[in-house]
Amino acid sequence: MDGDGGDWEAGPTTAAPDQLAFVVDLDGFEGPLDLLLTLARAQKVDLAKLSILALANQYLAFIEHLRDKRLELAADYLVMAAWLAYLKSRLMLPARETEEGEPSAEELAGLLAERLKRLEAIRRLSAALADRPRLGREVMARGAPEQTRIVQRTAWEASLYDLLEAYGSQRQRDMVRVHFVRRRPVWALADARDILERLIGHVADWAPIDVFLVRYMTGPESRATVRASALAAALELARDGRLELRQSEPFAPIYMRKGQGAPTDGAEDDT
Amino acid sequence: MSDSDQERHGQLRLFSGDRSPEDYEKWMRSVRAVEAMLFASREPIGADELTARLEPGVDVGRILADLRTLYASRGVNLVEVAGKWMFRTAPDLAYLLRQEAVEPKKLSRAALETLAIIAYHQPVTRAEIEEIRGVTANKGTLDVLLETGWIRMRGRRRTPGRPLTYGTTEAFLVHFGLDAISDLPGVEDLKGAGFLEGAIPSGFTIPVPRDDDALMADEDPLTELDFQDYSPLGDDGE
Amino acid sequence: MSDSDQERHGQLRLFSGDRSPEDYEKWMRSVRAVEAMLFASREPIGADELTARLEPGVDVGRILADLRTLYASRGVNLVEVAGKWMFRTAPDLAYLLRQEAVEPKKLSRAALETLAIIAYHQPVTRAEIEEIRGVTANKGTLDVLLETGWIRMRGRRRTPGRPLTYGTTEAFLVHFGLDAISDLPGVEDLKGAGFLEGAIPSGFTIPVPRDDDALMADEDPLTELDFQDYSPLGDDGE
Repeated sequence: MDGDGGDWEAGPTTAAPDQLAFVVDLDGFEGPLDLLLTLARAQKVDLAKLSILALANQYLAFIEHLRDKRLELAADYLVMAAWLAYLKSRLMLPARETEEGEPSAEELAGLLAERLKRLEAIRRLSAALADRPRLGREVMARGAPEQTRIVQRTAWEASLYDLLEAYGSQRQRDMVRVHFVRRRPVWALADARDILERLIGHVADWAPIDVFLVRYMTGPESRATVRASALAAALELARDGRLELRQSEPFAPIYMRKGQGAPTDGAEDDT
Repeated sequence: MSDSDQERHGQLRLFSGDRSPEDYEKWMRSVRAVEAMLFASREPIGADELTARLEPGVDVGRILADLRTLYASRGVNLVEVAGKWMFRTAPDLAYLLRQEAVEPKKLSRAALETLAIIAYHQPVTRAEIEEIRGVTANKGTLDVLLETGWIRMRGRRRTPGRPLTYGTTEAFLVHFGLDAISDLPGVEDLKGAGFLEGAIPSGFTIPVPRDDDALMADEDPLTELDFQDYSPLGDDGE
Repeated sequence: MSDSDQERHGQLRLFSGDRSPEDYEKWMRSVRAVEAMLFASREPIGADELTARLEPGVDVGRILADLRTLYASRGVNLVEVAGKWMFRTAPDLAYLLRQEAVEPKKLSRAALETLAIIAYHQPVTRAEIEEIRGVTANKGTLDVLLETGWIRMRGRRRTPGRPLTYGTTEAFLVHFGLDAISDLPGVEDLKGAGFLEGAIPSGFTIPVPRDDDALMADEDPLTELDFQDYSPLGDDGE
């Protein structure tokens, strides 16, 4: 084909705008092959016994008729006409020696007959195909399909790592909390005074301060605060004369005893 | 089996009877027509609508009744809904048309901690879990854990209030890839893996977990009642 | 009438036989299950898909054959399309079901012919289609056919210009009720007449139409580019 099929594709027919029918000019023929097939059918013979010569004559006459009516003809038809005229002249001439590789007129005619047979066959098949019971036209599928219901199920996810991490940090918190509860509160100065006053009431003679405090120094972490608060409280009590303190040298144990009377100026304590 | 056979024979009878050949043919045509119309329709169809499309003089009620009988034992049943008729798959085959969509969900922090405590300290009561965690157990946490299938109610502690005891299940071992509950790491392992840090106070222990079914000396077995309407946070008397 | 009766008795025999009661029960369960699954679905279902939801060890092929026989005379038939199975209404009842039909756009004769050429000669190029029809292909015809989902671009012919090759799809088989492309009407006749084998005029050397995904020796696969912006009549180099 020469590809100049513009006339054939000029859009849908007005009769059925939705249909994708070719515009059929030439009284409804779909191209020269279709026209030839229709003419061949008019011969009412088996396509195998088709007279290509007669067919060519009919085609050429038909085209002439259209040209007389001054109809614009698609190039395809004219090309086919030219080719058939050539074929006709070859067929009418007595058989001559053909050049090497050039098909004889009979072979060309046979080729054309084959093409017509093929077109006819595919026409028949497309009709047979279209006649099949088609889904949604002649046969119906289930109108109200029952969809597969999706049931949501939760798959819980946790890894052993998550689990151990949760347990570890949980118990770790646990440790910290216990630690917090047992921690000695800082000895408030007032508490230290009260306690010292209460304690030294029992002791008249010099005694190391640590002896008094040992009950309260339960852990290493409380030693510093108890010592610091107790010393500060002791100094206050000594200033008031209610307590006497003694230290023989720096870093030596501090001794204390109950105050012996009026407040002094604190001279006894050299720290 | 014999039931189905009898039913099938019963269906056969529907097709024969003492009707004339002409009636029989007409009946068959109508049965096929109703079958096809019901199958293809997007909505249930009423008897009047069917009648309108059938040959005149067909008793559509009879046809529908016959078809209902015919399909009663099949995978598809003819059912009447709101006065109209439709084919529906047999209710007992619903499972075939169900597809499970699995939605992965992560356990909450609280659930993980609770699970871990149950794993290590089982059999354990809710009160004990709360004591270790230092917070009141959220209502849903034990529910979620029971839903996972990883924990179970073991029994009841023989103490005032008879609280429920919880333990882990085989599914727990499977999910966490443990051969036995005793494979859960101990203090040293936890420390080595960095799950416990810093100085560990003396007296800090992690129990060797056990999940065997045998009840502990202070556990009573669960009663049927516990399973009928369990409410892990409600009825355990805590 | 006696024919129908005999047929029905024949079906009955399907249910009995010399199977053990257990086998019979299992078979009945499977028949119902297959019936329900196929009946519920608008789309064809493959035997493998059915097998996956049945008890293990069930011969689904046997069940499908039994069901096909059972439903052959009914208003709804079990048919095999595109290698899968579906229930559809019996073809002779089309007149009843007009109102269920979504009036499909009618294909023009040209489009039908083109479709037939693609079906019978696949894989086929546009030039080959034009050669058979004797006219240039309408711009829209292949587009329309691609839109129906009945044809697809298969690959590119390994000839100058590398033209696109077309073939039919599974939807084509389903729509036309064909089990396989070799079931196309007239394929045997065509083969007999030598149309599918003859070396007329050129390029037609396909012994039988085939729609499998495997490319022919002279076909190249499509590239991503072909799908991104296909233009069946534009870029195929013809």
